Amino acid sequence: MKIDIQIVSKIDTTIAYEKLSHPESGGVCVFIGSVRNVTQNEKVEALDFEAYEKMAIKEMETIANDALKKWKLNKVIMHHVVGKKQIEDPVVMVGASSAHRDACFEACRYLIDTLKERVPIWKKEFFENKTVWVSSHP
Amino acid sequence: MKIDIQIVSKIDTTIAYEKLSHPESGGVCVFIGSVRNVTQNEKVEALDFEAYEKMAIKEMETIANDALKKWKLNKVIMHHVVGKKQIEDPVVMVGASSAHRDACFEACRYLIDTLKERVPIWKKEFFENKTVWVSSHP
Amino acid sequence: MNILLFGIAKDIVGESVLTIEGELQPPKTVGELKNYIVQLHPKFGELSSLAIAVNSNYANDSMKVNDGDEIAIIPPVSGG
Amino acid sequence: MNILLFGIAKDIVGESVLTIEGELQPPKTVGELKNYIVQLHPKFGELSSLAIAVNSNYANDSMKVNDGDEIAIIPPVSGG
Repeated sequence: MKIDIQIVSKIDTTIAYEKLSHPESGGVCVFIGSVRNVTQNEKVEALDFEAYEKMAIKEMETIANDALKKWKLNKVIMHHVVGKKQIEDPVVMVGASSAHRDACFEACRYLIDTLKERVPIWKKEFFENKTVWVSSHP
Repeated sequence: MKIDIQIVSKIDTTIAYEKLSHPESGGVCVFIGSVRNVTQNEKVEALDFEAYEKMAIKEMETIANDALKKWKLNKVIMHHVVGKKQIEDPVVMVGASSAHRDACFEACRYLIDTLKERVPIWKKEFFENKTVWVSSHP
Repeated sequence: MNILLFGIAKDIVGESVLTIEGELQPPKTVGELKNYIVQLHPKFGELSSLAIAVNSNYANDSMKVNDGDEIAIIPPVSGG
Repeated sequence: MNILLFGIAKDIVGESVLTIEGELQPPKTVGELKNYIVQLHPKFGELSSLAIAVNSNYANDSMKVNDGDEIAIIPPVSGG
């Protein structure tokens, strides 16, 4: 299978290369998004991710297939977490492998940018005294 | 330490995230180069890498420090192999982590592009009936 | 008609499913459904965007909604 | 003066170190050293590029070379 899409409770970053390696690939590019301890100058304590799983999987499949049409790729992965995550926890891992590095870099960037635009997953930020659903309000 | 530079006999791709993760980083970008089974339509059987190790480390340190000046990065890694490598073996792993993803993507691309231009490491390709030092001749 | 709710939509309604029943004129398109939802819960009108998924695909306002469809409110996404 | 050899440079010379000794006029700069090397082994003139490192830094042609320096021939690199 060229495409590996998963919604998981914990991302295993150690398997990225194993999932993306391919005898015809000279380059693998991986992006991992993680929980950082601050947003807009406020201290973040944790994040909680909720997904409309059926649709999220379908949207990620569409994005991965679009990437396969745009670039010559041998493998694509898109993994996203659900549930509560602490600082430094990985929350999303996307990647692509290709013969030459231009394609895997460009595709990897496309995967994460488009995931953030379209995939029905919602992130709640926990601050000291409040919680916020990210991007909900203008 | 912000920078992790290594010349190794075997690249451990499973440690990329552990090396790059940082509480102030929301994004990690990693590039892994690997041995592919063909180059310019000829079947490759293996690669052998030789390094001028002392200078290679110094050049990689310069490249990593230049990246730290160009982008706001929390961590940088550059690992390169020496020795004989088979198809699908990882041969180079570079990566960066940053608060936002633009910086880590751009820095990661810079690290691998500049490594390939400047770092004194040489790759011999093994074909069925010959060996070639890559890029030696016009 | 049951409508799945996620993220802030669940907080606004206070439930994980919004049920529409017994209406004289139930919404027949995605556009009508959006109007209905905003009238029922004006806070939906304050969001950065409001999308509807029909059978787990993004749907435009002119799309018909039928009783057997799986319908979901998609507030602004923020994955990654 | 000992010059470290790597990659194809080692194959051209047939050794991993090139020793220059007993010359009436030993090369005093990187530029002179390059000329000396190409005259000794014309195959160096056929490479895509030829660089010299002095004390493990790339050196330009005008740089002086001294007896205690660590000098290396850097044929076209191909890491990654």
